[in-house]
Amino acid sequence: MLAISLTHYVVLSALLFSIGLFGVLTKRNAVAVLICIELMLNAVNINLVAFSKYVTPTDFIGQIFSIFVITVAAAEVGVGLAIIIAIYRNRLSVNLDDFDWLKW
Amino acid sequence: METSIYTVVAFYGLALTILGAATLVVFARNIVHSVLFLALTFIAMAGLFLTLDADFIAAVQVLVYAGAVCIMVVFGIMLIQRADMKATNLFNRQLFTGGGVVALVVALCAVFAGRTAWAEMVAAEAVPEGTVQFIGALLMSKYVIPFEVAALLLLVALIGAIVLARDEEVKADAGD
Amino acid sequence: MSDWAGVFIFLVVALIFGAGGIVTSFLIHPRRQNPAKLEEYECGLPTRGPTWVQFRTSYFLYALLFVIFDVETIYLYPWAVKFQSLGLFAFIEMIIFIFILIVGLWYAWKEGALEWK
Amino acid sequence: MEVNKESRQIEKVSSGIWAPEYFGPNPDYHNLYQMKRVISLSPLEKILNLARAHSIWPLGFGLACCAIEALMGANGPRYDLSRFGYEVMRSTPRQADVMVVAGTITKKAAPFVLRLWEQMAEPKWCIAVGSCAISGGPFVDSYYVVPGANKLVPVDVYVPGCPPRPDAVLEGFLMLKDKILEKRKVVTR
Amino acid sequence: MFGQGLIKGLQITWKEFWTKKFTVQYPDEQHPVPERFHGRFVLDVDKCIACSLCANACPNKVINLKREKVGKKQFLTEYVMNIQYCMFCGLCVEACNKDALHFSQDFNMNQYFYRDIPLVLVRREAPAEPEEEQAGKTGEKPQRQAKAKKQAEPAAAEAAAGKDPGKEGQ
Amino acid sequence: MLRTQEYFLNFGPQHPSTHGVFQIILTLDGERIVKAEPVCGYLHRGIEKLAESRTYTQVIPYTDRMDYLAAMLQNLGYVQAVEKLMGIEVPERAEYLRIISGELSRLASHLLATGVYALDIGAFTGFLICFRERERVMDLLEELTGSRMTLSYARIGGVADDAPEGWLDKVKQLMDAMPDYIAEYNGLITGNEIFQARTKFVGQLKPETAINYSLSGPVLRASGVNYDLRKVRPYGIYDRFDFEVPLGENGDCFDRFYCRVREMQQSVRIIQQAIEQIKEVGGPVQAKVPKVLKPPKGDVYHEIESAKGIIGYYVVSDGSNKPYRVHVRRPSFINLGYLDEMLRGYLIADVVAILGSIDIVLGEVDC
Amino acid sequence: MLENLFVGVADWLRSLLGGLGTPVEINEAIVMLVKLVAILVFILLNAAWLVYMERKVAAYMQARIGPNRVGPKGLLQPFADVGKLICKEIVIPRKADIVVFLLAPVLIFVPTVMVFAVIPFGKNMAAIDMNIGVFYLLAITSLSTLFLWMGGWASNSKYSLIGSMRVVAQMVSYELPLVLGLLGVIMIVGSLRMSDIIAAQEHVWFIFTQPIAFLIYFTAAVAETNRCPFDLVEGESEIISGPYTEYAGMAFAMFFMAEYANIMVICAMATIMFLGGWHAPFGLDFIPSWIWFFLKMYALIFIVMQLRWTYPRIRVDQLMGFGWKVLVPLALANIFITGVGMKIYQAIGW
Ligand code: SF4
Ligand code: SF4
Ligand code: SF4
Repeated sequence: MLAISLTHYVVLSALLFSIGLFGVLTKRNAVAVLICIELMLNAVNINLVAFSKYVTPTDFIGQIFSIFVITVAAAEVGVGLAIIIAIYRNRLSVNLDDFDWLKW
Repeated sequence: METSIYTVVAFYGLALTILGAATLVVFARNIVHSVLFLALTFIAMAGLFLTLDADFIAAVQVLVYAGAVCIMVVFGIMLIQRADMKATNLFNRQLFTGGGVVALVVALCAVFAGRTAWAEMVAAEAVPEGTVQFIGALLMSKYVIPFEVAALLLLVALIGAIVLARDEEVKADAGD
Repeated sequence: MSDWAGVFIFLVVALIFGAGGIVTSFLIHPRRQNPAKLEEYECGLPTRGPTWVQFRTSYFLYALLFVIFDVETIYLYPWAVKFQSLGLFAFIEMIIFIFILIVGLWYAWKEGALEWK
Repeated sequence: MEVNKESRQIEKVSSGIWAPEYFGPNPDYHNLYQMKRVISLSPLEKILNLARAHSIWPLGFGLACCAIEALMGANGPRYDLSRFGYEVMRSTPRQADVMVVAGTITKKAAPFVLRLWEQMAEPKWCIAVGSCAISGGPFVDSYYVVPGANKLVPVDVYVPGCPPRPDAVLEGFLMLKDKILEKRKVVTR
Repeated sequence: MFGQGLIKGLQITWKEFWTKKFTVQYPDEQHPVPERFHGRFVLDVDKCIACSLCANACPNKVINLKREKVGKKQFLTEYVMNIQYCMFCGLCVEACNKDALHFSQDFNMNQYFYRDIPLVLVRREAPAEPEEEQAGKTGEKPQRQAKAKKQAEPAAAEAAAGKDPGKEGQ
Repeated sequence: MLRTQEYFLNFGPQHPSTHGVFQIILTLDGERIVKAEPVCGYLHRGIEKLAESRTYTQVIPYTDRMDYLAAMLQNLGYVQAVEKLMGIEVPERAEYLRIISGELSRLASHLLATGVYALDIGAFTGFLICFRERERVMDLLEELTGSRMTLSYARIGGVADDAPEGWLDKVKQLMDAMPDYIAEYNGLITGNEIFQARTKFVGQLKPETAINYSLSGPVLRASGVNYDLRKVRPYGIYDRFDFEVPLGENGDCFDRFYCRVREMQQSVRIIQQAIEQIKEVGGPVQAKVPKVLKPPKGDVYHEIESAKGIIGYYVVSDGSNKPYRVHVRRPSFINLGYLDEMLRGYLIADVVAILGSIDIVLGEVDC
Repeated sequence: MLENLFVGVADWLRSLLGGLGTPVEINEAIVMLVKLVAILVFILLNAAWLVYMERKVAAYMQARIGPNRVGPKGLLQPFADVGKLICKEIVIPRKADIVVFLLAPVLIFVPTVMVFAVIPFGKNMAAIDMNIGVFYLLAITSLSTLFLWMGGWASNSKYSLIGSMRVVAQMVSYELPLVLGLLGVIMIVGSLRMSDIIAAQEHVWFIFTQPIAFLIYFTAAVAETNRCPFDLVEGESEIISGPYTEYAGMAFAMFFMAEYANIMVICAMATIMFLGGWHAPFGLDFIPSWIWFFLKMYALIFIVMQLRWTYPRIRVDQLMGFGWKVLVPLALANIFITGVGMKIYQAIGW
């Protein structure tokens, strides 16, 4: 199967998403978790753009949404890192295992 | 839709780069290496967007992700780094649990993907040249509300992040 | 499409050039190692304390502002490209958009995030 | 291994042990140490030497009075070392080719002078400018002065004077150039 | 107004760009060395009476001179200046009563080797033959000393008193 | 609560802008200085000790090597101290020659300080332009004394040699041209807004602090304290000249720098007057002094205004031909005293600016 | 003849390859490769020449002569330097992060070379005339920040670390005014394609319609390339050599050349965006377009150099303050004014 179709992109996106998810679930460093969330968001972007090309090539819905996703991702990283820094300041650690404030 | 051999090669090459780099992001033991692999992932992703005829998005990907987000993450790391960077990005105890969940997700994806009739969805047209113009026009007309909301989101994120990250300085000033 | 193939060729050749330069040099340069040479340079004395230290938050705040405004530019460019054919309304929308971000800048300014600490 | 010898020297200097026998007679270095490389380029070496000889970047490093004359003065508008392409003063030893020891090396300064020398990337040369750098000069009988740079590093060219005129320093650089171009001639004189 | 200084600076550098350059291109041309310059030492061997005033005046014991008594007079056999210790202060030249020691305008004393640095102004053997002395000098008493020493070649003295070739290595 | 990590940074000894081998161990937070610990002694050559084994005359060349930028002023201080001890009268002409060469030395030193300060701030051209004029001053000094930097020109009881033929005219020529050059520096360096932004209100020094820390020279006067030994307690024949003492207002880096520039103008004025006056003065340049100097038992302290500040020589004689002890109050060293407090809270870039504005000479600091 | 020299060569090559019967794509790739090699050689030669020019300009402004001994007028000086640097040892500090340490100099040249792909050196003389040319350029150049940071961080030396933090803070702060400054031009042209932008300047150069934008762009661009008065990154008298402190030999040369290539990029970019690209002024059309392009570019490069050799270095907090408190608001204001002006012009004009 030589031709590249939508499926290829979807599969790629799914795999990337899983890698990101795996990272989110298993990483100990909070920054690493943020990075992995970025990976997941990127996987979404692949899907959006791919669907945009294959399904609605002239509408650009997917592309515009991917721009919004990028926006959100940027904001997320910013706030996320700020939170990590704030926590780090109190706890002197970025180890998620140590963040047990919500556990009582 | 006919795709040339070059596109195929490009796709597989980029896909492998993306997946490989992403895996390394997760498995690198040094968080700085993670970030650098992340940048590689982003750049390869930009290449992937090019195969999807989304040149503007590709450039945005490089500009925002590789050029800006990575740098911010780098700064985040610099703020919390320690003398020995070798083992800064370790796994936690839920390694296997996480693996299980991921396997589940993959399985689910496979199931749903198998059920979907992809071929029917595909439209026959090609993506027009000059995506920027279209995106610009659409943003200003159809997607005005999300557009303004994006601005608000950015504003809120900015303020929030400043408040969160800054409080140290306030305290330090008060302490003086 | 071919545009990007060209860019790809550029990328590859640039990489080869960079790597080639370093590798060639690596192969032909004379070498002589001694303990002091492998240590880091710090005005001729051994360094004190760890090198990879934490840096202040102010650096991060600049990066944050940059990211936010960088994202803004990805909205501004499509708009600028279409500016002439869009009506006054689009212009006002964009002014609102920019204004919201200027509020952010003003806030950062007021909060002292623009001060180098 | 020669490496060990070097390291011992560093240890000795940096641990502040200044046994009198450490300073023996001022040595002349006839045979510069061997340098290893992965690929040898002996036929090309002549051309490379040509390049090296015309691009000697000094280490921006001054110890005392002589530095003003040897580095600043020679770089200044009148003498203008840059005509030969030698004005690119690098402050980091990694990028420098020649260490211009200009001034008195005291015992406190010796470890870092040696360390800087060691940190310079091969190939490297050394010019000792001024009486102090050659032999301790006016302060040779002082309790705190190392009598000569060649106790620490192999010196290629000596430029006597206190301080030498910048012309003499230029001459020193030109002599170094000749030495690089025709090493054998100089060594087997 | 803000920016005036910036523009002024640009004007000055622009002007400097076109003005005549200050450089004296050293190996081809040379900035004149003044009369009094403290350069390489020159010893007028004939005038020197080996009184070692210069050596005593020197703060750093740069001057090593060896002399031998030949007849009543001191004969200078060796006059070596370890200029690696010299500070070119000129005290020695000032101290010399006989005006024998001078500075020359030659500033180039560079050497490739440490052992070449000392300036050998004189190195010769003392004339030992009293007869010869007598022949040269009129109305002297015959010397009793009979030190069997070979006569030094005056050529050696001349070579030593003159200049060593400046750049040996080249 | 403050959690950013502090770290140490060796600033020097081999650093392009420590003006020699001087080390400051900075404790930094980001780029801000928390603590600065000056470490000197990298150029300690034991001059004071060496002086004990030299005769009185032989000490002169060693004083050159302390503040090698203004060597004549160092000579002068030592020589005048010994003269005071022995009660030697110096011939008129020698006094004038001392003043001229001394002020030329001061000019050379200030030119270097100006240029190097520009270099520290990052303006390379200013540095070399200043060096051009310094080269001209050096030429004059070389013609007079035979050396460019380490002059050893002063002798106990006079100076080494009379001025050569036509030398005074050359000096006059240069001095007449000097104001134009200084205007050029002002255009290139002083007037530059970036330069002012870098230096104004940086490293401020209050007059009281400056006095308390016993600072002297341009560093003191930049804080607005009018204390110049040449005016306050004229030594030699300084009372015959008409000059002003430039003062600063804020005591910041800019004032310290600009004080030096204006001091150059005053030096030029002094030299011009001296040249006018020396024409009428003939006679020897060396007093009759015994061949072997044996000052009477006793001690003497004499201080003069050198380029960096007040340099004082304390000479103890035990009656032999060698000084029993020579101690020097080195202005560079004492001016460094306030460095730590001055640096605190500033950025790395300001370290360079502040250190440069103090204008230290390591030969003098470490002696 | 001269005018179309390079275009002609490319066409000739294309027709030559067409005769071989290889697929079109391959032919195109080969043509691209040839263009690329030409550009690479051009970059390297020019970087070398710029180093020489810099030293000469510096010397001339400092009342001295500058390199004139190696080769005629010292023209071979940069080649001697490069020759020496190639065979100079590359020291890898023990505690450095070796892979990153070596990767940085390799990568630093990549964005610079890639950017040259879209720069039109003359009429029809861009290797690739891309639809989103300007945006592509901005995106690619933003990468070099990361690479410089890599170099500084991996060295594990404090001076490098401070330098690399400064790199990032500075380049990040000035990228924004740069991007925003160009926006005014984009608004007028309505396209991101380089050739469109140049075509729009047929009659009036944008430096006359957008003077503020030009100033903002030029200032920010000088800061982006870490040139004086914004050369804090290398701030010789403060932090030794900044991120390059531990780099020796060829690795250093890479950074060095990339810096000069970057100067070329920003000056070429300013030429394209504001000085009418390859358009000849005053109807002096008989001189080939690419010569005009280079003339303008070199005039700008000269200004950049003169700035460097005139001004002191700005301090890091002033740098940040200037970028964020002056340039960014100014750039935003410029966008606003341009927009209002154009709307008014549209309303009354046609
Ligand atoms: S040789 Fe003379 S001028 Fe040079 S450093 Fe030593 S004392 Fe100073
Ligand atoms: S110049 Fe001074 S140091 Fe040199 S030999 Fe003469 S007296 Fe001694
Ligand atoms: S040079 Fe003069 S002082 Fe020295 S020994 Fe000869 S005559 Fe005596």
